[in-house]
Amino acid sequence: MIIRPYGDTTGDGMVQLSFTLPIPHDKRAEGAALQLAGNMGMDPAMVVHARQMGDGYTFFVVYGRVHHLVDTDKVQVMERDFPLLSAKEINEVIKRRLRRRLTVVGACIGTDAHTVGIDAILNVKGIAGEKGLEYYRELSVTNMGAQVSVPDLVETARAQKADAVLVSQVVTQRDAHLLNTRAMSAAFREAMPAGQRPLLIVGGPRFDELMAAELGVDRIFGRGTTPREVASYLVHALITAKEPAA
Amino acid sequence: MIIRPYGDTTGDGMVQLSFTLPIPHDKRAEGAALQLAGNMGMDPAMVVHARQMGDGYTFFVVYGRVHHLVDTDKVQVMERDFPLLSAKEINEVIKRRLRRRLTVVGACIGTDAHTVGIDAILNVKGIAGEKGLEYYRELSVTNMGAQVSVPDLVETARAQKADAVLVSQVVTQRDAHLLNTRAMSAAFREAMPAGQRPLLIVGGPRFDELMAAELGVDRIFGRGTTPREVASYLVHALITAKEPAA
Amino acid sequence: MATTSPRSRAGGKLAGGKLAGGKLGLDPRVVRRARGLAARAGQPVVDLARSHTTVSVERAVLRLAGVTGADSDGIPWVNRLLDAVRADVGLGHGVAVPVFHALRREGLDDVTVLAQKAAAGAVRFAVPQQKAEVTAARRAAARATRRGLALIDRRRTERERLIRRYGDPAQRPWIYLIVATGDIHEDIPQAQAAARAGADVIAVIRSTGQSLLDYVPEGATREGFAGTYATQENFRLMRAALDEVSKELGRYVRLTNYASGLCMPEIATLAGLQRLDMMLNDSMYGILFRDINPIRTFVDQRFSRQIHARAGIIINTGEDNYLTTADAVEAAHTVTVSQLLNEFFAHEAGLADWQLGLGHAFEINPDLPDSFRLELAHALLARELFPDAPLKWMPPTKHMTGDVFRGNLLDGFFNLAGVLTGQGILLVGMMTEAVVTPWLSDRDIALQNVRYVLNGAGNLHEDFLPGPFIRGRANQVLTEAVDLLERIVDDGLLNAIADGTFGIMKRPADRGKGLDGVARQADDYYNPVTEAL
Amino acid sequence: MATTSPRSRAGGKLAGGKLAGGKLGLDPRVVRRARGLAARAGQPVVDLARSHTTVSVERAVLRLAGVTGADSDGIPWVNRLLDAVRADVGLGHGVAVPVFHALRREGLDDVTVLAQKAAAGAVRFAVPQQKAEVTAARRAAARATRRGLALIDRRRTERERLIRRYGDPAQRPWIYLIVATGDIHEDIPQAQAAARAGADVIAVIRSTGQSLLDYVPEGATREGFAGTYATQENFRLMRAALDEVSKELGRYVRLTNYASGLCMPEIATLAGLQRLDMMLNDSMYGILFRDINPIRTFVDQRFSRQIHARAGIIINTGEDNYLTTADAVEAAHTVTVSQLLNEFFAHEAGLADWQLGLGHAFEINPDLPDSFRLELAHALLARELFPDAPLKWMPPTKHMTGDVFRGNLLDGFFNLAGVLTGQGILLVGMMTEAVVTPWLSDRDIALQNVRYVLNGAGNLHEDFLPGPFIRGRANQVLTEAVDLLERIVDDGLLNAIADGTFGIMKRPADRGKGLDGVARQADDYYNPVTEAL
Ligand code: B12
Ligand code: B12
Ligand SMILES: Cc1ncc(COP(=O)(O)O)c(C=O)c1O
Ligand SMILES: Cc1ncc(COP(=O)(O)O)c(C=O)c1O
Repeated sequence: MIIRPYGDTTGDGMVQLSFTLPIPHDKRAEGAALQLAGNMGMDPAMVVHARQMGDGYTFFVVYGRVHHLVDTDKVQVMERDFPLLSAKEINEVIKRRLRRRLTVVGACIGTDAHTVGIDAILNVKGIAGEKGLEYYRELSVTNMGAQVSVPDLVETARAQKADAVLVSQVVTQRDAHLLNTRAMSAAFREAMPAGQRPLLIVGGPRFDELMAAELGVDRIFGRGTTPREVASYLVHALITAKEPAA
Repeated sequence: MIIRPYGDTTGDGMVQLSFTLPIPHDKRAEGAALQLAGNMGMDPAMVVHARQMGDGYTFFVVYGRVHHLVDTDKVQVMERDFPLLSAKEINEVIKRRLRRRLTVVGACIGTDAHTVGIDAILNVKGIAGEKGLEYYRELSVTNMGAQVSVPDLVETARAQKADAVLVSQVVTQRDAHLLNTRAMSAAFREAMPAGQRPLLIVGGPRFDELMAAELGVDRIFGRGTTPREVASYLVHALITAKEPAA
Repeated sequence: MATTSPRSRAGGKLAGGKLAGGKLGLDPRVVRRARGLAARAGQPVVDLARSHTTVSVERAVLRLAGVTGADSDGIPWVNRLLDAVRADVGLGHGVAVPVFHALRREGLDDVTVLAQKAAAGAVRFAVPQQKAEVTAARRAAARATRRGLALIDRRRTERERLIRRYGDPAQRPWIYLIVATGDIHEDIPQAQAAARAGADVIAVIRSTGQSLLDYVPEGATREGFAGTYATQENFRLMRAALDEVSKELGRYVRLTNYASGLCMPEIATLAGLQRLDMMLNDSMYGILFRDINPIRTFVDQRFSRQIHARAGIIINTGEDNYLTTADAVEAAHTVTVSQLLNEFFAHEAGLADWQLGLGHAFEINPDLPDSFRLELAHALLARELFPDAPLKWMPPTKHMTGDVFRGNLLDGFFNLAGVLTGQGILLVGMMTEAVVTPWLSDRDIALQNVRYVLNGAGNLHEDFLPGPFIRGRANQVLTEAVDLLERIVDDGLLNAIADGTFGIMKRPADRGKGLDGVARQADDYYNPVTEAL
Repeated sequence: MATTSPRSRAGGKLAGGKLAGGKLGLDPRVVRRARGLAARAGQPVVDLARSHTTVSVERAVLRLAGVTGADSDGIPWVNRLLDAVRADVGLGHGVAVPVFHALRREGLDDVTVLAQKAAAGAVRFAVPQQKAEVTAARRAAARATRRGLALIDRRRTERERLIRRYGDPAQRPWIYLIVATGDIHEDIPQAQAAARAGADVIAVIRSTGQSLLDYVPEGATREGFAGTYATQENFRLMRAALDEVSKELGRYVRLTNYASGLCMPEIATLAGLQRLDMMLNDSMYGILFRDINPIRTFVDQRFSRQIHARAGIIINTGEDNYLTTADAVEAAHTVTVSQLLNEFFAHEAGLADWQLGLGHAFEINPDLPDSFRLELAHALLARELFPDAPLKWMPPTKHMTGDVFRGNLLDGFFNLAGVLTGQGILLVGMMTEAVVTPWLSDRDIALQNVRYVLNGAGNLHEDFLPGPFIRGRANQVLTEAVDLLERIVDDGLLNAIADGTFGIMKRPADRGKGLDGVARQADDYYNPVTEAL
């Protein structure tokens, strides 16, 4: 389906844009703002607000119509390619098919100290009304907390014979989350042969879920993930997908 | 000079964008939003907020980097191509060079009833600390007010032997301002031979000042115009530019 | 939804100035004096209205008498008929008698058919000579218009029934939203979406041109500028669409339009016939902001308010508009004066206090020190002067800019002022006020804003006790209002209007649009509708 | 600028709870009881702090004694020297005596040169046996550190002089802005721009990693993540840049950094030496949010606060952080308890009330009914419990989302709560809180927001008289705080921390980072700095 942005009439293509340019405010600056809006495909574009900040910067608000079409059939997304199971079902599958508890090690690595996200996934408390992984009878969870170094993580994963390693990254300034994730996956590749390597999962509010391969991990979870999604994925990736039920 | 948008570091190219797509909210919708941002040149782009409205629309806020460069030398603007004179100078030029009062007729045409803008230019009260054209000794001003029909305007201009006609258009929905301006300039072209035709000026907060030719008028004034700019332009266009001082 | 918290319901009432004495400690004698002066200033204008009629008043009578539809050029039959009558006998006698006399003479029973014949030049009109003929014509006219009024009465009971069934909004203020696409078929889904998102009242604003049309367009329309034409069919379509959502939401969603411009009386009538719930209907807006002749306006005004009274419609007045052309601090007292005049005219026309959505607005320059507290002083003054009126609280517009982030902030403080001062109807402000007519997303963001404020601070009025600054300012405005009223009583309201007292717009009584549609009532003037009201 | 309106100045004071009894009608006996309990809960920890030392405390002593610079790997000479001393004689005696004993023995007069030799393994350290040698070493150490403290004293008088010359901000609350580019050379222009735009206090937040470094980096740095490294040179550069704008603006612009993490005592010292004006310095933040060992933290804590007291630096505590991991309503009383503990520890370390920027925050879920009034209750409770402390009011963060329009609205109500409750220091919230570290434009929009609220509603506290709901809530929180304090007195603070009492973070006393840097003081422990403080 082909669609366009909607202001107040179907197909009007209206959008709002704001940005700062590193120049003082004058007519030319507004022209420069319109040039940028034009490059972005806005036509007509109106500078509806311009305000100089300090002596070398100007903030602009621009409204206008974009002519780009959006083709919803060409959209690339990380669809959920596994069934969403209930806690009960998850425990059962593990019990019946794995015949031992599934071991998970979680941590917030690097110098990132944001634990709320990983805790929401791991701790019993959970989030959005869903209990965290610790609550699942058949899951054995180790939450290493925040500011965990990659070597410590690898060690613990090895010691615990982790089936899966869950890593959180919230700070994204200067691509910290990407650097840390790459370092982590590299360390695991180095430390363990393909066969024994645990499933590598990262999550955080600013990840692009399509980058898993690029970052050398098995899966990425983004904004608003819930524990049940993660648990369902674990069961899928580690059990049902591997050897389809007899 | 080549510049880029500035978030918090020179050259980072960061911008904020918001729009609505006529589809319900789900992962695909967020993908569609990213597709649009991509088409606009944002890469990477992050959907930082998505909210469904009713059952068929979703509002998005997107942050990200654009790679477009802005070339400030290529900026197209309506530079002020005339000297900004003081009230005193303006009166003098008219007195000395025109040797009669300069006649101006102003109105807000069509069904537009927004008079504050044209009044700010014409009435003594003025705006931004500047007195309006009525205050200039050597200007004779007729302010016809709002909702003036084009024929009435042409008639009055003829009767007053107007040197210039000032028209305001504030309502822009469905391009009302463009339609009305074109109708107005056409009427004057029809009613009067090139020689006798008054100078045609339109103004309003949402005009693109570069469209004068296209709309068949001599000049367009936009957001935040002040009376002195207009008076200076009148003197320039009707006197100094015509026959350079002896 | 947040706004249904019972506390905030109570809140609305509580802040309704019901507290003995109120929070401002206004002097009851000064308040009484202000009302007295407003009555004296308004009475001459009422007399004027009682002794004149207008083309639109008479066309409204014809509509109530059953004339419907339009000719092939879209000119309503009421216009064609009225013009014919006027050509033959003038307006002064009223149309009722000549028309129903002709109807009998022509042996017709359908007034619309008569209109069509008249338009074809096939009918001549006269004021009958014999007393009997006059009486007969009057009786016939009265019978016909009674049917029209009966329909309005039915609509009113219908509304009362639906409100009993679906219920009123849980909270005060009621949340009032504007749609303005220009196309009734885009308006409808947007209005329904707005209602689902929490709107209690939907207003369809009109195309820029309509107020100066001396006829009411017919049918469903799709080509308005910055608003949608007010037509009987558009009214019907939108009311039906809102009845649908009212049912779905279990909350009666009200519909608003504009009884304003040259056809004020007819539009008021159509609103009554299609069960609109509120109408913008100001005694001076048309004069000041549409350059409509003052006398024309006051005559139309009175008739339309009599209809609104009968139809159980809540009117909204337009004092907010003055503050877009005049300064909100300097002109604060003109708002108060106008509210007092609107109240007087409304009562005189038979409207009850619960029907008076007196307007005012959050238009003080936000850069002014203590601007927010000044807003509170002004808003609370209105609240305590009119404790039983569902005041209409209008958002910032004049000082809104293209800075939409700042815009949303100002709207939040506007909402807060509304709940702190117990306003009755809150017109939701849009962050894009200075940019475009509202987008779908603007409305959603604005409603979130309202919901946050009502839910999080809806009861803050319990903790709001005006100090000397606010009390002083409110009393000062009241004093200035009294002074101004005294001057108006001396000079006369029409002269005050001519001098630019309101909104700095100078409007002499002998100028402005639509004066030619006014006529002095002859001694035998007869209007079956006003008789009945 | 708006915020300079004299009225709002008065305002700040007025709302400072100075009104006899205050607006909440708190029971003075309950308040006294709460303070008494906090003292009893805190005392054992103070005793712990007095009987232990840490590597960072000792390094701070060396810095005051004149050790400067770092080796080619960027490891400061204080670290190299301390490690050498510790290897030879341990920490328990303190570094002062062994170091100055060695200095004399080596016939050196520059401690940094001694450090370099020690690092090269060319010096052995011992605790002298003869009383005379000890006394000599102690004297030498005292003389050296006195020079360091004298420099801190000079900086303090310098600050006082500049404040006299340029003046303090005209209004309360002071406007506090964060810069966080990670690059000191981007930070500087942004900080100056922010000051010109109205900021009274600039905070340079630190790179995510720094708190766990057991040394203080050297020199100007450009590579921090989400913050800029705290180094003596960065301090100097930024303070100089702000002195420049202070002069330009005729308003002394304060500089803030973080005395927190493993090097808390040293950073406090460097702050004193470079005339920083405020330091984030909480008694528990490092424990809870950086997993630093509790004992290490409490020892470092006390020393750094003694330095801050001497340097005339205002500390900011971190209660706001608890509300990002715990619920702001459920955990409201833990904030109060923490504030009381921070007050006790601060007083014990010699800080005066005017130096206590006790923290709290606007973190209640905005969807909660009456959320805004609950915020007012909590904020006013803090205000009235600590009438003479310049409370630090922190903006919404946890419930901020990518909806930046809503974000700016929430920040506006946060600002309003700040002026209604007379907060002393207002950390300006950013609409992009949930998205990025602040952009230049975010800061500008945020400052406009603050200016609007302070200017338009800065005196609204005059009209704010809490009703039963707010008073009830404040008293309830106080009662819960007293109950919790009683439990803490019984179980001991360390156990309470281990049980996750604060911010739901469980931190046992025998775990966490930096424990190995703690040592019990020997009987002959000597610290010339603490002696002097
Ligand atoms: C709470 C908070 C803190 C707390 C953290 C307490 C704690 N123990 O976690 C405190 C106050 C300590 C803090 C400190 C700092 N913070 Co902080 N903080 C936040 C805040 C307000 C909320 C984050 C949060 O808890 N979100 C709620 C959780 C539930 O959401 P989530 O993290 O996205 O997690 C969900 C999904 O992402 C996913 N997920 C996340 N991880 C994982 C992992 C796996 C395996 C899976 C499957 C899923 C998953 O599932 C979760 C549930 O749905 C944000 C701003 C905001 N509103 O987002 C800033 C923010 C994240 N902080 C920020 C910064 C810069 C800092 C500091 C570095 C500032 C400084 N220099 O001092 C410090 C230092 C911290 C450090 N060393 O890392 C920035 C990051 C900027 C950026 N994009 O890089 C933000 C965005 C604020 C800002 N605009 O500046 N912070
Ligand atoms: C005041 C106002 C009104 C007042 C007008 C009173 C009056 N007598 O003028 C009232 C309340 C009557 C009104 C009514 C309506 N309004 Co109105 N109104 C505004 C408002 C709030 C401010 C406009 C204003 O006065 N600006 C101040 C002046 C000084 O600025 P300015 O007009 O831009 O003029 C400056 C420059 O543009 C330039 N300039 C302007 N004209 C000229 C002419 C010349 C020759 C020159 C040289 C320069 C020049 O110089 C001026 C000084 O710097 C705007 C919203 C906003 N904040 O902008 C909405 C707005 C303009 N109104 C709007 C609408 C839709 C209406 C209505 C049609 C709504 C309705 N359907 O009922 C009605 C009907 C009016 C009609 N028939 O036209 C919309 C227009 C949307 C659009 N872009 O198409 C706006 C933007 C609000 C909105 N977002 O919906 N309105
Ligand atoms: C009281 C009142 N009447 C009428 C209108 C709209 O007028 P019209 O549709 O007649 O232009 C307004 C506009 O805001 C108003 O406030
Ligand atoms: C009290 C306190 N200390 C320190 C910090 C920053 O800690 P660090 O730079 O040590 O990570 C914060 C962060 O907000 C804080 O609130």
